[in-house]
Amino acid sequence: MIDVFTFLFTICMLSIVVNLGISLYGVLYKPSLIKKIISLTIFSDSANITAIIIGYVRWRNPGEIAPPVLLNPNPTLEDIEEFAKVAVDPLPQALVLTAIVIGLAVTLFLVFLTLQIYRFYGTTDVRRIAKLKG
Amino acid sequence: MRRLLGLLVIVLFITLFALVIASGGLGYEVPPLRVRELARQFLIYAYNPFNTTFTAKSPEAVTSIVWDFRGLDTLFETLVFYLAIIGALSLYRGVESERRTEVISLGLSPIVKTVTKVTTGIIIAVAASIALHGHLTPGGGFQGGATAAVAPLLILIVFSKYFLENLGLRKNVLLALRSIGLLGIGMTAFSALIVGLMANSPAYVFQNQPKPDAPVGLPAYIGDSLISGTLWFFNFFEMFAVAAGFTVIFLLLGIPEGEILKQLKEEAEEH
Amino acid sequence: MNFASNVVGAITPLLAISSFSIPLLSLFIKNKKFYNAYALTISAIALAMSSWTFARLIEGGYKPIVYKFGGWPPPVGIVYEVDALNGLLGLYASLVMFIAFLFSTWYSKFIDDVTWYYTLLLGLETGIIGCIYTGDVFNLFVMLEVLSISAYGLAAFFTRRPTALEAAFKYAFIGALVTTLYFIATVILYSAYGTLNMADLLGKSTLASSSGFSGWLFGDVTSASLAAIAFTLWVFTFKSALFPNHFWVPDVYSAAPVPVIAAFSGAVEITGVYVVVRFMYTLFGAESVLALNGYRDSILLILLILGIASGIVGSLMMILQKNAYRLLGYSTISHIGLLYMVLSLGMSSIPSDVLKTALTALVYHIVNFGLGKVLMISSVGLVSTPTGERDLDKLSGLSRLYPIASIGITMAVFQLIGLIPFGGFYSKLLMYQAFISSGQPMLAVALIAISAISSLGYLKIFYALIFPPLLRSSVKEREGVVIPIVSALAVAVLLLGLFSPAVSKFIETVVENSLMPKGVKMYYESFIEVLRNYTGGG
Amino acid sequence: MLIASDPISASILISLVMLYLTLLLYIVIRVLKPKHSESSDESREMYLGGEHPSILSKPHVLQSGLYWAIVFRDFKKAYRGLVEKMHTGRVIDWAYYMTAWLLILLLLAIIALGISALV
Repeated sequence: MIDVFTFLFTICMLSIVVNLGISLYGVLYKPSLIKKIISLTIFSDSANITAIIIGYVRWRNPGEIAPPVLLNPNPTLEDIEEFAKVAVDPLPQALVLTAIVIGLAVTLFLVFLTLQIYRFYGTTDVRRIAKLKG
Repeated sequence: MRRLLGLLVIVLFITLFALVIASGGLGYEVPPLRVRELARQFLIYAYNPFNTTFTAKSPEAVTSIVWDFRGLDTLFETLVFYLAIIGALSLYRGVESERRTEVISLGLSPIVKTVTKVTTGIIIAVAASIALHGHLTPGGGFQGGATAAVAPLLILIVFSKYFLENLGLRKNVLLALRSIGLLGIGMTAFSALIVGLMANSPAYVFQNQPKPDAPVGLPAYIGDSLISGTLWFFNFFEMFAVAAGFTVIFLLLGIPEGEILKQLKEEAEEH
Repeated sequence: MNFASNVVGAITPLLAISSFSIPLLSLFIKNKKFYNAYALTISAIALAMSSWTFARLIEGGYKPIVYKFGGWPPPVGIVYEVDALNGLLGLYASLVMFIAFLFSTWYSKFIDDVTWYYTLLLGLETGIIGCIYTGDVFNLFVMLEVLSISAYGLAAFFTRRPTALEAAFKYAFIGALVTTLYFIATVILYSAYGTLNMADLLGKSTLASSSGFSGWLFGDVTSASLAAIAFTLWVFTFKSALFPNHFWVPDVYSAAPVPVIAAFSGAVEITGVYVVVRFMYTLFGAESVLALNGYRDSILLILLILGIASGIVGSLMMILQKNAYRLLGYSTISHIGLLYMVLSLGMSSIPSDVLKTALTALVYHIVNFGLGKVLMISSVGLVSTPTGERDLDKLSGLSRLYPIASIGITMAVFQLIGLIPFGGFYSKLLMYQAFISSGQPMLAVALIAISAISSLGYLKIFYALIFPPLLRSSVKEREGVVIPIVSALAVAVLLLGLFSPAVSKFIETVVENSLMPKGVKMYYESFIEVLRNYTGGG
Repeated sequence: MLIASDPISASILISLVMLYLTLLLYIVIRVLKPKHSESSDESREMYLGGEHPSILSKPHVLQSGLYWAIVFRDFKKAYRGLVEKMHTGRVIDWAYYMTAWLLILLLLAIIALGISALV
């Protein structure tokens, strides 16, 4: 018998996974470049949420979970130990920070490329952007 | 047939992921009861006055990971952003934007303009506080820079692109500003090594605080205020680099489409 | 001594900084020659640093060098871990990039803006060397993005050619998707293993030993490894252009600047192959959790089949091509197929001495193929660049203007087909021996068939450029620095063959000290030694 | 196996064979090489085999005409599949082949996981 919390959390996880799948479909099989880029951002954001969620810590009682920021300017050794007990995992957050910037950079370049392609081809339909073949 | 294959891939992707979650691949308990051991190390040693040779001296664990424990990642993340902007600039090579000096009549109504004048200063102040307190509170150089870039974006929309250029924020100036910010980041990464070379002591690239085998480091405090060694400098330079980078992008996107198409047409006729 | 120990770690940040400073310099200096000299100097420094690293590696008896960034011990901070394999490949990649930069000094006459070009090319070199040296799976993701984004920018460099934009978009778009998938793979690895360090992952997945900083396991490592390796392989077979993921190569090759094509086939795709080798042999070797239920064996079997398919499709498509560089793109695909064929001989049924021969053949063929390909591309580039044409029919007989290009093309064709006494023959001979002694003569037949079909394609270049008389009067451009490049590479491919016993013996030592069980153990032990020194010293 | 037993003599032997083959190839090319490159009206009339007559004014066979037999006769089917189905230049078509490979990887992982769950 699982508790309500685990049940709800599993639903959250699964919906993220389904989101990943749907955006993968959009990325791979949608013909419009703009829609492809939108799907790509959804895909990378879902990936980022996956990363955040695995760094999360189970909520037990009020006050037992905190962001990974030490608020006490002059902590004692016990304060630091306590902080390490209640704070969530900071590493996935740092990884996601990196991944967000990278995703932003790549999307930015793709948008510029799409703009330029539209100027030359007059379309954003990938089925018609096919000069290179064979 | 092909549609079926596509659908099958998506379904299998979801199935595999769900199986991994179900069999405990993302942790025996999701979410886990305690953080992982490595995360505990980060949390304990991010700001630890009791172990001076194993700390980043920053109470913000995420910033200390981003710029100290895993600083190399962030340097190259900045490089990725930089190269994306260079790639975009390279796509716009040869597209010359018209320059206008008579710009008073352009833009939105005086009410919006007045409001923008007030808010621009506030935005810059907020951005600076986000960036320069990045080692103390959530935030950091990239977030601060992205916030600061909203100010030129507002000016661009409310006053016009030409007004922004007349303020001195031209492409070349912004690129120079950006390069200076990035070089600042690079120099900060090498600072402890340079100090170590001069003091003839072992040191590492990206070193912040002293380590057992490399006793050089940057001061964690200036006066009474905590700057966490290199972290403050990283955040400071990153803010400049990011804000300038975004503004360059806004300027490029602000060139009227008709102008670009005209130039492309002229070029095509020349060939 | 202090300076010397930081060389490994300083290479990539130095390249990044030199790339950062170009826009600032461009405000003051407009002269193309300055940028040629600047970029060439930087790449020469990188080459010197990577050769120095490799020399130190040999000096230390191939004991892997671990460089701790920021002085943090491995799972906490990022490390570069250079063992015999990535030391050699790092040296090789920086050599290829140096040649690309040297060729660019000649090529820059024909492009309008060198500043953005060199910025992106320096970024590409940073990405390649970072991917090869890194000892951290997440840092690999970041470096892969550095490599990719500069590659997209360079592919779209001729912004007024619609085909260049199209090729760059196709490449960039799927590239962005696959790198995100790799990000998911690293997240899965972290959530199960609780670490991102490669040696630590190796310790937990294979040797069942934990390190002090990252604790023990935090999830079901079997399912996590299965999913992570499935995503990773898809990503890096895309980067290395294995058969069903190969489509971007001919497109990008047909429109990118010539030195960039040389860098792509000499270094970028090889980086993809290197990462696959690193994952399949170091991180998840024959004794790891991945070997469960024959999963690793079946993956390797499929890689073998795809390798054969890649070789055949690549060489068949070569026959059809009209564009000289598109043809060379398909030839790269065919050679990558050969590399994957030997790479995948690590199934549990195959004895370890056969695997050693196969991996020796792999590394030997990487060097042979890369140098031969760079020689070919620089010779063809010398002929095609002054006219601006890439169509074989329009280049007809033009290499008669440039005798050195004719020599270069001939030598490169011999090297890539694999004729005695060129290096290409000896690496294919080693592959042949590995296939025969693995008990699969069909693979040897496939190798010969692929070589035979692809020779038809190479002869096409030969036939179009050298054989016919010069049709139209064309102005001859000064060869300049291309003469030393082509002659040095031609001598190099010849020497690789003439000294093949010595070379293959040397590469065998490298393979033994990196990918075979002894080398994998050394990889882990260096990591543990760093940890022990750290906790002992503090 | 000759090669395995004595590499030096094998190398010499194979080199000689290759030299011989090269010589043979050279002679064949020399014999087949057209003596002159003019074209006359008669030859244009003679050549009505489907190609455009303009190729006769060329002094030699263009590279695009090389391997005509292979591409258009012997491997016609294979090439039709490769060019018209696979290398069409459309990203959507690529995606199907690329995801087929992803499908294999995913399927293998699921099967391996399933077996370990059952055992």
